[in-house]
Amino acid sequence: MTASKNQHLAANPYRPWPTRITSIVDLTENEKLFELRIIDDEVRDTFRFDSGQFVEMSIFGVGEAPISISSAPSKRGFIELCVRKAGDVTGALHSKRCGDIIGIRGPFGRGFPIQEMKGHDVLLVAGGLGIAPLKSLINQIHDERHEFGKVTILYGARNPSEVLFRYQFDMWKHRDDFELILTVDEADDSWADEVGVVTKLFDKIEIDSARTYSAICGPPVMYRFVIDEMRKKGMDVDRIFVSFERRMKCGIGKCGHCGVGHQYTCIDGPVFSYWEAMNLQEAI
Amino acid sequence: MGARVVVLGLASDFGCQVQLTNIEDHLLDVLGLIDLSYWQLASSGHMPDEYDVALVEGAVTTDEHVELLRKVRETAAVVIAIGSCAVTGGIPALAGTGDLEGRYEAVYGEGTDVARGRTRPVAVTSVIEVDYIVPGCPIDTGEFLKVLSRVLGGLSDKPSEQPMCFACKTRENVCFFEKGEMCLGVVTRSGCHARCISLGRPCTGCRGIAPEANLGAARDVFEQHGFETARSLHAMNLYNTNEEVAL
Amino acid sequence: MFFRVMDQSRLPDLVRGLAEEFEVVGPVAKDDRYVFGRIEDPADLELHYDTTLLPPKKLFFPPEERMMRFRVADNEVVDDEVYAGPRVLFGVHPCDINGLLLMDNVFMGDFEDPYYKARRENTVIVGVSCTPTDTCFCNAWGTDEVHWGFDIFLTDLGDRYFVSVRSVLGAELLDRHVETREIGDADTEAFQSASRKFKGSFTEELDTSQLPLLLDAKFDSPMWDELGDRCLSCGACSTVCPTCYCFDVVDRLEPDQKTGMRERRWDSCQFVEFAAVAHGENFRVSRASRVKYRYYHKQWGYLSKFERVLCVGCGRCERACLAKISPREVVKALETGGVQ
Amino acid sequence: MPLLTVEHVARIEGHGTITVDVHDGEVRDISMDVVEPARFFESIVVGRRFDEAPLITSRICGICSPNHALTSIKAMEAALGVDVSERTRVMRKLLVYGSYLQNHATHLYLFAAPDFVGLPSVFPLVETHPEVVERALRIKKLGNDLTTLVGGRPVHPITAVVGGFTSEPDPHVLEGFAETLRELAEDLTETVGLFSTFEVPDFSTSGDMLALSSEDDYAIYEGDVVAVDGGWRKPVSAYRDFIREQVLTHSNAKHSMVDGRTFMVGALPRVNASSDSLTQQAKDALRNAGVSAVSRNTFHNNMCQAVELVDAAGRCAGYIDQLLEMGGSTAPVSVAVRAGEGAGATEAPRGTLYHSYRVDDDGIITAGDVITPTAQNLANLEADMRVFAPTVVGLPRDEFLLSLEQLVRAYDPCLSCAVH
Ligand SMILES: Cc1cc2nc3c(=O)[nH]c(=O)nc-3n(C[C@H](O)[C@H](O)[C@H](O)COP(=O)(O)OP(=O)(O)OC[C@H]3O[C@@H](n4cnc5c(N)ncnc54)[C@H](O)[C@@H]3O)c2cc1C
Ligand code: SF4
Ligand code: SF4
Ligand code: SF4
Repeated sequence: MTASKNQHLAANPYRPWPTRITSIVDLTENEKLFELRIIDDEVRDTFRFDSGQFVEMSIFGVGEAPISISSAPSKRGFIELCVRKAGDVTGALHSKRCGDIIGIRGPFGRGFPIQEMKGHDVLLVAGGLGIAPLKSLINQIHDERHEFGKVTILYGARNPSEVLFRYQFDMWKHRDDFELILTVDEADDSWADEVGVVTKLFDKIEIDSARTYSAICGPPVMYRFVIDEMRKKGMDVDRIFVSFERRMKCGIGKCGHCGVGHQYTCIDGPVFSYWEAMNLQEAI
Repeated sequence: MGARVVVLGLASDFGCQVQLTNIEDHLLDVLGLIDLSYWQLASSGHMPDEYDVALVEGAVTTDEHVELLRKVRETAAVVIAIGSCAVTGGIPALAGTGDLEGRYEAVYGEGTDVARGRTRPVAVTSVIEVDYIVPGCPIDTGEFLKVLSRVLGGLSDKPSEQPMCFACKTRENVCFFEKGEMCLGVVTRSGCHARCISLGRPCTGCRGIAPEANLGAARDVFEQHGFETARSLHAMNLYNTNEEVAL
Repeated sequence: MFFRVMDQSRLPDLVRGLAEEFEVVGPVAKDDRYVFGRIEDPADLELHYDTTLLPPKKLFFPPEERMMRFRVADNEVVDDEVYAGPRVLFGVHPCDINGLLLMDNVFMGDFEDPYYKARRENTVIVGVSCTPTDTCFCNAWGTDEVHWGFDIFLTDLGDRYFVSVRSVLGAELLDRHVETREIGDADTEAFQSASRKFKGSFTEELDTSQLPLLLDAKFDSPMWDELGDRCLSCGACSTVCPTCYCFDVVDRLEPDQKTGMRERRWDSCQFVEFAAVAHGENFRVSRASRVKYRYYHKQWGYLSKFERVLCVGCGRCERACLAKISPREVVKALETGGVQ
Repeated sequence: MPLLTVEHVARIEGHGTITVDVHDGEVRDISMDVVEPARFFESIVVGRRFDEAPLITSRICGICSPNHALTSIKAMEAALGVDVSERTRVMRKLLVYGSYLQNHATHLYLFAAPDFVGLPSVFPLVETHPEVVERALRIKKLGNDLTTLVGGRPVHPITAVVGGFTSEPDPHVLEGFAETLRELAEDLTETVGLFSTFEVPDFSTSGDMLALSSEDDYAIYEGDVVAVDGGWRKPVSAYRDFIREQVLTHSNAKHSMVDGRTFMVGALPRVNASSDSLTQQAKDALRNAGVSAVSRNTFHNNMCQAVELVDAAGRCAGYIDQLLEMGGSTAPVSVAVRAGEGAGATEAPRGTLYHSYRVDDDGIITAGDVITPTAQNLANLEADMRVFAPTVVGLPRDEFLLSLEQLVRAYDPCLSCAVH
């Protein structure tokens, strides 16, 4: 149980810990990557998480927003959040500067089943901001590359200016231990990669469905189509993993907002296997 | 220096402006945060050409009001409508139902020309777009402070969208319908802590119809409790003539 | 558990005695209904009440509550102490005690809620037996009986109470403040016959078999649209429910904008913004989907975790709902396939 | 031709403009135009239910809303033949005094005082005289608290309805409030002290003075109307006979006359009419301030308001003691709806306020009439300006206009009331 790993949550799990912003990278017009360092030494040193988990990012006077951790669990001492400006809290975060103090509490939720995935091929499909939680997984796989078989990453964005982490992906494109395909709905002159929705990329990849685990994260409309493609390739429903976004106020299974079917996204998810998701009403 | 704020009153009873002065405990704090540039009620001086935030009270009843509002909208970065008159038209808008000319004669007698340039009274929100609303007749000072703090912090307006019963229940009131009286809480925008109801008076709808109210279902509730639709509409019209309220 | 017998004429002694050590809260009259309120004088206590307007949850999880005070400049918590004085909650019906046990699962399970927990641990519960009214249906869920979750429970035997003592503290308090005697066979018999009478006085037996299954099977039934058309989206049902625990969290700044507090307040799944997320997405826009979700969560979501239904059959929502939407109607509609 | 105007006179409630026509140092004409737009209250109440009248007409004025609500309630009770309990009457008097404390404090400190210290508003005093501003806020809050205690909120009382009150304050809180009133008595006396240091012009109004008056109390909630000069006493129900209203072309507010004369209502006329009934502390305060109880100087209206504050504190504490002892109920008495007609009056902070209504068999209002204090005062105010302006016309333009504004503010006019 993650909760017991993180002692600092025992006293008051609603209490955000002061956290310093140590770096801010503008990714696109509306998205920034924040690198954070929890100020309290003890809390920082005991902070452990799995890819796919999230934190509640807190700005007092404005509120909280659940945000997936983008950095890999192996990166110690710092965590990264990739945040789109979507409203009050995320807007307030965007107006912060390096050195400013915000709050975080967490990590919360159930992440990707990394132990299960080890020893298998991995297919990761991201749409838009969905790359944020997958980024953590990608980085973890990168750090422990030898533990995994073939790794395929499909990533679609609306247009070239909305492609996140491009600098990193551009570097990876030349590596032969990752198959990375980028696509945009609408290309411009600068775009040399694929054009079209992410599902179209399935024609271009080979997967051995019997030994592949996959993870999907993106806007709600994307899931059904991507899963259809995966099913066509013969993948099992319990080896496909999806990550959900629901409204949350607590992150710890109390406030009730994130109900999806008979489960709560915050404690039962946000990562669910497709088999689980199929059994959740109104999930996909 | 804080945001430059002007306070403007159109056709109203000044009750909401009075409520602004009723923040006694915090008045000095608030004044420390803003640069109060114009407020006829409290200070001599002229309306400046530039300002950041305009608080507008009152309904729009004359051509000058309309003109003033257009100018305010062009000048101010933030416009806050305060009080029912500005938000829904409130009581002044009652005069807009029926024969306005007739009302004029009823009050002043025939053939006099006193109120120049008058128009059918409407809410500020139907003349210009506003950024924040503080509904209520009068506004609640606590709610005003909350909105002001959102304005100063650059946060979005988040007025309640729901009817009153939820808040009413948290105050443990016995529902007026149980006592055979009509209450407009079922359709009225909450946010006032169901103050009237908790003091023994049914809700009269001063905060306007809740955007999420289910008017069709409310009509059935009224009828089941013996209140004909005409009667409930009449009651709902007290503060809401400005919107086309259909039950 | 052990048992004692107490004459009803002794009740004021007990209340007064408890009031020496604790704040005593119990059912008091409000208009022609009842609320849990402060007991200053044993005479204020109305033990023959039907149901209170709000359930006891308000005492553990208040409608609005400060979670912490903060300072804006450095985003620092200044104070997150929970202030919970010792208190006796006197005269709670079995349904409401069961309601608290269901809330405990949520607030005192993983990630303990310090606010709820502090109040819960500082409150002594004295239960009292009741008489079912025509809106009660606790018999449908077995929440008409209560076996734990109280310190003392008083079963009304007319001239005396059959006293069940569950906790050490309960035993000590009883011992300290009131004269009781050992139970005799006549008392036990009277107790059993009171229980039988109680069980026999429910107006209806609800068929609740296969509820979770039916909820899934009839997920797309038009019955939900009919209920949705009637629902006022007022949230009264969740407010008065002893087992609804959803909340919203908001930050409030002091007028000087330098400090403030983070508060939580009761929320309701019947509100449209309840499931709205960024970029205009909303997972439950229609009223029908929201009414459905309330029952889906209560009768299946919660059950899937805690093996109990999240309803104790107190009938409060049925009384509070001006559209007369009620679990009984929903259960019947699920069983028979249509709304009346 | 130098036509001088002060548009939207500041620090009064409502929008009004002073226009003076000065030729060769001579004042030719002068008028106070009320540009506050009409909201047609007398017309919009028609067709509404009898119990909605207090709620609607309370919205005539957010400053003295308790008075509008109560006056409307009294008129409606007269129309429907409703008698209320003694307890209700005492509670209502407290509500009127809530309005006095709020209004007099606001007018004296926020509106009038800046004139005497040469400031545009009270806000600069925050820096220079914080103790004065704090005192002002304390008194105002006292009024707000009293109005809230009895009426449910500071503006537009909730609990006062035809027949009684829908809710009563907790006795413990009432008791505590009486305590607070006694503690703050000092503030009120100091207010009189402060205003007695301000010099006012030597001036005498030409109009009559009208106020309610009753045998056994300083009349603010009930009584007959007396004319101080006219020497008569008439029942409120006859108000439409003795007050003549006329419609003007330059102003949205009507003017009023009695016996063919202009007249004044407000604190000064009240003190003139009922000085014997003031509490001892108030009588002392009046004497110490050097104002005669038969002053005709309009500018003394402010001082009389301050004296009324002193009076209010003692009187309200007494009313609260009475409430705590007396028993009885304020729960609204049941109203048998019937056709009828009735009038009511109370003394609002700015003077006598009249409402009257006619209702039909179903309790639907068929006619309504409201005459507010400011509407009664306007003719007298213009008459005063005509006399006063020539005495100050020699001053520099700004000072001249400020003097006129000062005269206007002495009346503490409420223009949205005046027009309604
Ligand atoms: C598990 C999880 C992981 C997420 N990860 C990321 C991430 O890595 N990067 C990122 O940019 N965003 C992420 N989000 C989305 C992010 O939480 C929302 O964009 C954010 O809460 C909006 O808050 P706000 O205050 O800025 O907007 P608000 O001003 O509150 O509202 C803007 C919109 O967001 C909706 N909203 C409000 N609160 C929430 C909430 N708690 N959850 C969802 N929607 C809400 C409102 O209904 C409104 O439509 C994640 C959400 C979840 C549930
Ligand atoms: S109808 Fe009125 S009294 Fe009844 S619950 Fe709703 S707000 Fe309360
Ligand atoms: S079910 Fe009834 S109580 Fe609940 S929100 Fe709908 S109308 Fe209100
Ligand atoms: S759902 Fe209704 S009956 Fe069940 S516990 Fe809640 S309020 Fe009581």
